[in-house]
Amino acid sequence: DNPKNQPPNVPEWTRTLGDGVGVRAYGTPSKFEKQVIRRTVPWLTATPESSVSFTPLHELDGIITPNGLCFERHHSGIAEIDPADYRLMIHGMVDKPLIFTLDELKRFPRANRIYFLECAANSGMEWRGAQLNGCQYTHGMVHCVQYTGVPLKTLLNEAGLKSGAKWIMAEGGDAAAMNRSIPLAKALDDCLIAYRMNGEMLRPENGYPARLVVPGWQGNMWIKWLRRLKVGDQPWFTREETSKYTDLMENGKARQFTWVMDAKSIITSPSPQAPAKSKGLTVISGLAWSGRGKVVRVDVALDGGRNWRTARIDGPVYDKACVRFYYEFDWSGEALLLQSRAIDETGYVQPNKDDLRKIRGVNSIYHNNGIQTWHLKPDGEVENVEVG
Amino acid sequence: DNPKNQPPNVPEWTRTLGDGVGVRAYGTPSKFEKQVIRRTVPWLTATPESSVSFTPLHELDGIITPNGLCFERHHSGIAEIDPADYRLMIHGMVDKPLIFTLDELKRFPRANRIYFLECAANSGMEWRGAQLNGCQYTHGMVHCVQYTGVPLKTLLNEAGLKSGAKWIMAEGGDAAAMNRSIPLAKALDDCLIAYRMNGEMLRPENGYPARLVVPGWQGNMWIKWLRRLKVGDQPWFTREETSKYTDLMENGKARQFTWVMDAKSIITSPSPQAPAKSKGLTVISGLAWSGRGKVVRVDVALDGGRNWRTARIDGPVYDKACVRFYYEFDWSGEALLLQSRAIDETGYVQPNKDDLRKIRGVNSIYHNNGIQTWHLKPDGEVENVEVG
Amino acid sequence: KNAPKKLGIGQMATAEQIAGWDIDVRPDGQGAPPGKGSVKQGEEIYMTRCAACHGEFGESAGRWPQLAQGKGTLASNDPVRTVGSYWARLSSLFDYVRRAMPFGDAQALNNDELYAVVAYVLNLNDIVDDKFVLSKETWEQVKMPNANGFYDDDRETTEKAFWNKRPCMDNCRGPVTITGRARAVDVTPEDKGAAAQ
Amino acid sequence: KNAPKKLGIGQMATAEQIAGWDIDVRPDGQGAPPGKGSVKQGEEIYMTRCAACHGEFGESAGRWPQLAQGKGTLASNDPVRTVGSYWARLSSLFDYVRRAMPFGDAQALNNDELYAVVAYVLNLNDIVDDKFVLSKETWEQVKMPNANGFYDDDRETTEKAFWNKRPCMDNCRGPVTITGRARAVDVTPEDKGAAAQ
Ligand code: HEC
Ligand code: HEC
Ligand SMILES: [Ca+2]
Ligand SMILES: [Ca+2]
Ligand SMILES: [Ca+2]
Ligand SMILES: [Ca+2]
Ligand SMILES: [Ca+2]
Ligand SMILES: [Ca+2]
Ligand SMILES: [Co+2]
Ligand SMILES: [Co+2]
Repeated sequence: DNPKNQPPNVPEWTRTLGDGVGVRAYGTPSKFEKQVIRRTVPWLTATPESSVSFTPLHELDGIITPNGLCFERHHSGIAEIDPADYRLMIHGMVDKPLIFTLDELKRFPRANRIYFLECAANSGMEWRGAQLNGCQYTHGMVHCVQYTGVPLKTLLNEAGLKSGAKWIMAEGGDAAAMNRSIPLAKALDDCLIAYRMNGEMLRPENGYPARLVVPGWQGNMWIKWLRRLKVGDQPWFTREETSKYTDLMENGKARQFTWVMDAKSIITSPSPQAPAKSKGLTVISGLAWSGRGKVVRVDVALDGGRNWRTARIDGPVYDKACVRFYYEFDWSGEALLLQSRAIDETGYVQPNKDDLRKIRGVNSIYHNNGIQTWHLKPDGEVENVEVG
Repeated sequence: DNPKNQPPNVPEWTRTLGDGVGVRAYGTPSKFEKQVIRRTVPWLTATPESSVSFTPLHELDGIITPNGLCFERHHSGIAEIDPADYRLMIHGMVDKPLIFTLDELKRFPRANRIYFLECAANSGMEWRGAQLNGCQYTHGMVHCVQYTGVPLKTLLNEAGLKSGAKWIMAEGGDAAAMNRSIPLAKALDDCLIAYRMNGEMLRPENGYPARLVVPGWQGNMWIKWLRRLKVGDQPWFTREETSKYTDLMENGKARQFTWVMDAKSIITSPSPQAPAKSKGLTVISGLAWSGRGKVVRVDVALDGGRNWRTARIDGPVYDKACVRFYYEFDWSGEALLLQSRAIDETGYVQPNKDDLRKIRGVNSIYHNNGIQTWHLKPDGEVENVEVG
Repeated sequence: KNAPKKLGIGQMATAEQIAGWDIDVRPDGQGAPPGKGSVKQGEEIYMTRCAACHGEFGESAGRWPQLAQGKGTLASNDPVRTVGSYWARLSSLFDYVRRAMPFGDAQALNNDELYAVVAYVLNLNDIVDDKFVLSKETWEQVKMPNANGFYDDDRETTEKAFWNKRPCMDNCRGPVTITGRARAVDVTPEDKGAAAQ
Repeated sequence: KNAPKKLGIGQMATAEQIAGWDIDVRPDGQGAPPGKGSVKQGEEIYMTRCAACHGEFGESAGRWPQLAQGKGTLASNDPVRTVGSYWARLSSLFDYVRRAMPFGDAQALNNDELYAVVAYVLNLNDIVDDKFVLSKETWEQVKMPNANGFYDDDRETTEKAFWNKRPCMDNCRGPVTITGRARAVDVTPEDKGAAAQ
């Protein structure tokens, strides 16, 4: 740091003019915040086009994820779609097959909803034990934004569903044309076709110009760059819901259609990438969410789960959206084992990893919502640890 | 457009790989959305360092303004503060004068709140009649984000207020060291010292690393780059609350301390910069807010105010935050005079401009919350008009 | 039906437009295009267009996905999920290759090439013999080894215990010991972030 | 007082640290630094450091703000709000110049220069005579012409009518005519945006 810019001195920035208005037509973060970026784990996949980049949860607070930091999970890279050529096709068991332009989607009555999106593979690497030393990597495949779009049921009504229709296949315009089957009941419930996130048009890496929103369900179903909805009477069993996104149990059999995301939480600070900087009053800050509805409570433990205290949820609480929780305590510098557990409106309590392993084994890759333990050391460093 | 990329053809982006993950470490909007930027009105001020750049409201929806598009209103340009040297000083009528580093501010219990910020001069140019042809210019000095920070009352308690304390002066670290007086009651009510907006650290042009949040009150009081809070027993009558931000009435006398922002609304689409693109079902989308609390209703007129219909508010409704409203109607192409009027929880009804002029004259610059009229023409073009 | 009024927005999709995009194939073969391809023809396509990544025998080259082998490993500590060991239906393979492979040159194969290369991948997994010719007609003959390997999500029964009305708050367990540490595994990318400075 | 417990975060500010930043001056002169400056000395500083923008007589150069004249215009159609015509207190002028002027070289003037240049701006507005020397001692002698020109926000009384329990919904007014059009004024920046393409 530079004492010349500290009291009693008049700092440089208080003496001379800064950039005028409009110099930054579309603003970017401060040059002092260069470290707040999405990061990848190169060894995780064969190629960046089919891979993941993680949201820096340890650098964020509140419940809204800035658009530029929403995690990426692509299968053939970003489809850079020209909105003038974008088309959405609805056909199959409908009275009248339709094609919509983006402008036509924007003519329908709109809805604004705040939802979390979590990839089912989030925390997948942690099944076998503490692997990655930072919540960006252990939990960074989750984000939460406000979507603006048209309810899927409105478009299905426009095409007219034939009796006997029971399933929808949604397909993306990327070079994997990624597709998933969605039960009609969910499609007619709260699914949206969103073209905005946090007010502006979707970002290319999040599905520009339109994506599916399937509140509370696996991120893989929220088809990006949505190009086609086919109505049918049986599931397609696409590669993404048979080879992938099926949960292999210890006995060699696999669960399929494990759509809903179980209640989950993570302490984002202190955490390995956000060490505790001083003793005394210390704020534990974290994020919680559930695919089954609202998070109603989050408990925090400082001793690896022997004793729990209820944390303070601060800010908005929405159905299938993230909530922010805090637990302030007076840290005297002793080593601690920090944990959080979310409880949702259905009464589901986030389990610890051993409870999950006893039922599912360690090969199911997906749906690891086990309690995360951070080992806070006297020097403030924090490490991802497994406890027994 | 390019039919080669439209059905039945397989578009280029559905055949070849796009950018991999991590290529965009901090994402930016699609290259097809280059027109969604802050814009300035060069003739409005002598120099960009003391000027305004407007939020493109016509290009946004929902209630959250993306950080990069929040309007700028500076007096000496952006203060580019090094967070390591940032200091906040609290002194004056306190038991113990204190200095906080940014890290120390982050150690206090936090709050997350969604608030609008409107510059009191918003729509100022429209007092004398329809001047600027676009809601970006007529209403673009308003934004709405989720703030994370420490309640001001918490810091004041830390310093200990002396009895007799009645006012706080807040001062910025910019090269105008812009300062305003704030009554203690408001300071102890819902004011925050925020260091985050929409989850990430404040942007330089919005006060990085910390700013004052004065919910529902003039944007000018939300001191950016906050460096000093002085506790006193009388107002300072700074230049910003005497030469500026005082409302000159017709009789030559001026109202002072006109802190609270009256209920206000604006139809953002259709609007001059977002013309109606087709007949038939047309969505009127708009934004409404009030400094006196929650917006409870927004009415829309298609005939310049002869007949009103209640619009649909969709999405979150928060104290002193923006709400999004919609009115869908079947446009047969006839010329219309679109208007919206907000009603807040105190029963205040947004007046039309003539009502305001009758009481205040046309010289008060600030607090123009008069009803805006857009003339929608048969070809879909929209113009800012004055009606009588 | 009292379905809400239609708003009349959007254009009718022509049969030709639909045909250009309607590439999905479902388990019973509905949607599979006309055409056919033998294992032998598939081998040639596979060697030129697939083997570089998936390995000559589907054993994976480098870190690209493995397509064959892995039978009998699903209950082991190191299950290998391949077309032969894990996939339950022929349609999932055909539908996927048709839309996504070769990686980076999607939808470049014609229908006959698709049938052939899919036949070859099946053959690599000993699901069809060397003489097999895949087409809509022979679709039903293909029996995937792990056809019965899946069951619908049963968490609401098998994990009923997680709906716990009164989760323990105090003295919930004995002493806690650390049994594993991420730093020991040391696979976290060098964090150019704050903590690393 | 049952004020919440103090958390003990933050360092005590030393008198020296406070003095370096404590530049505010309030109406009764509290906060004004030691020092003095005459109109004559102020003229010299003003001509070299201020006139380029505010005009030799405070009449404004180019589009920079006007500092003088405008007396008697506040109730006109074109009110000119300057230090002399509008500002109610000497402290607002002193406090502002001390923190913000010259524009782009803030807090560069020393205390004597501040007193002098402020005296000169007052003189430009005929508020003090040419011999005047401004200091803490002569502070009270300065009478601002528009000292009684302001009153506290009274919207809750004068605009009571806007709190209207039953706003009109139907047939609320006669025919509506357009009385002004932004395009006619034509001052909107060429919109490089969508509508302009
Ligand atoms: C340039 C490398 C490359 C080439 C060439 C390639 N693939 Fe792939 N293949 C991949 C990648 C990468 C994936 C995984 C994609 C993902 O997970 O999103 C994949 C996945 C697959 C899968 C699914 C594997 C699973 O377990 O889910 C099959 C089947 C497949 N490829 C078959 C083929 C066929 C057939 C060809 C030739 C026609 C081919 N591939 C050519 C890279 C390649
Ligand atoms: C480079 C141009 C420039 C110079 C030199 C300059 N000023 Fe200014 N002055 C400005 C601008 C621009 C503003 C308006 C700032 C704002 O509104 O944020 C201003 C505002 C003022 C105001 C407030 C006017 C009002 O009505 O609110 C006063 C008083 C003032 N200047 C005095 C001075 C004095 C005294 C000096 C020399 C010591 C000086 N100025 C030098 C550009 C200049
Ligand atoms: Ca996904
Ligand atoms: Ca780290
Ligand atoms: Ca302002
Ligand atoms: Ca325009
Ligand atoms: Ca190609
Ligand atoms: Ca200088
Ligand atoms: Co996923
Ligand atoms: Co303002």
